[in-house]
Amino acid sequence: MRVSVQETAFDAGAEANAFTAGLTGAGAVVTFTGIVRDNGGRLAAMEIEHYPGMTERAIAAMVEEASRRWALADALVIHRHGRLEANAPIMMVATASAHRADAFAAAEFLMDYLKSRAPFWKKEIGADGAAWVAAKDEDEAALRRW
Amino acid sequence: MRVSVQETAFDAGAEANAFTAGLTGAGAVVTFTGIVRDNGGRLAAMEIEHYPGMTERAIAAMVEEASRRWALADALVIHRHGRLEANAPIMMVATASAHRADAFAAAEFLMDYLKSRAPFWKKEIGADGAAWVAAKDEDEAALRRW
Amino acid sequence: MQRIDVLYFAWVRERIGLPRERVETDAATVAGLVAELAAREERYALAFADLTSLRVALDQELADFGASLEGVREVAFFPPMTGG
Amino acid sequence: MQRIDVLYFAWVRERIGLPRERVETDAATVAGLVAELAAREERYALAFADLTSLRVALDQELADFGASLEGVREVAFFPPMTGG
Repeated sequence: MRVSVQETAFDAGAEANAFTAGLTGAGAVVTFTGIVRDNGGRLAAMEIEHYPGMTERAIAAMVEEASRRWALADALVIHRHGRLEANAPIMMVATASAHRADAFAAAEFLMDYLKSRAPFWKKEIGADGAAWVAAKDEDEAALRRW
Repeated sequence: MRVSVQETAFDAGAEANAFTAGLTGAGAVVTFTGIVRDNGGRLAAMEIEHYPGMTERAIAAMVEEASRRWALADALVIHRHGRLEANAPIMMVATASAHRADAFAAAEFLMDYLKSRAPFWKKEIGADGAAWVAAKDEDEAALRRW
Repeated sequence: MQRIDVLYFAWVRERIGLPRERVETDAATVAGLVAELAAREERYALAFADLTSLRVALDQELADFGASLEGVREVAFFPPMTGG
Repeated sequence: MQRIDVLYFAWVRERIGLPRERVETDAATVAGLVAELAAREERYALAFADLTSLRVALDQELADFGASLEGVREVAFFPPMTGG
């Protein structure tokens, strides 16, 4: 299990391959990668603020909870902060299990919790100024299924 | 949308990166990669037989159905046939959408259909002989949720 | 009389001992064709002994054993699929 | 009297104009601390005007506004999180 909260860019494919290479006996690997959407060219960049210390603790707790609920061979969470360019990867989650259902469920669980329970705040910087991204009701609702 | 039924090995991370690089405006990429499990060293290799012609048609129909059900920016299916070594990737699915729920649902849908409705048959080759993999009731049951 | 290419996959192919053959048949349905094939030889009878463990495709589309063979050029028999 | 580090993030930080400060308080609960802070200046009053749009963490764990401050060393106020 690895959690990395980092300012530097990462290569999602290389991370997925390294994650997979480290597995023994897991037949199913699911990854989710979040990309900075450029909103049709209107977004110049995104700034992500976070709460150092709490971020790592909160994500580690989510990964532990996922490991309790599903039979995971391994899990990985990478989340960037700071200034990100449009079309850059923001974050990724990878989960591995003997069977696909566990890997899918754990990845979706981690994504739902990262969206609304990890202390990150996104600010969109466009031609017409900067604005904090508002939390969505549907993201809060998504937590209720777990 | 790309479907590739191939005998040659592929690099799942490189395929995921190429898939992601080709997107415009999609914020969410989900991948599933299936790996040949070595069953604690008992599996030497796996042979996958398929039905050339029908395989490509069946997968293309699944991808079309997924595109009708969810707002997909793109989708990719790669599936190997022939002889595969233990720990090699068998297949992968990638889906991209503006939002994570669609990308996850489409990837799970494609996996469930590929498991039980694409004409592939797996044979496990171990120290104690070769045996066709039996279809699982749970895989058939998984189709009923869609 | 109708000429049909009959294909076998996985353990069906192994039991019958060939991957495909050209068949001349008067059968109106898949079930009729199966009955003709099963009557041929022991290896066919064994392959078709339990239809619940078999699947059939007509011209590369999944079908039922009760389906008509009218206009069909390719019939494939195989076990439940195990892809992914 | 209790000394607490109070942290602000995102638009709460921008409204109040600083990322953290040391506060001396007699408040027993988060709500009491909020009342003290909001009474200070207009910028604090604005930041705490609508508690339903705020979240709070005590020593880096999410908590409620009714939670006790006993033994707490770090309180953080921020909007609903938007990670992922």
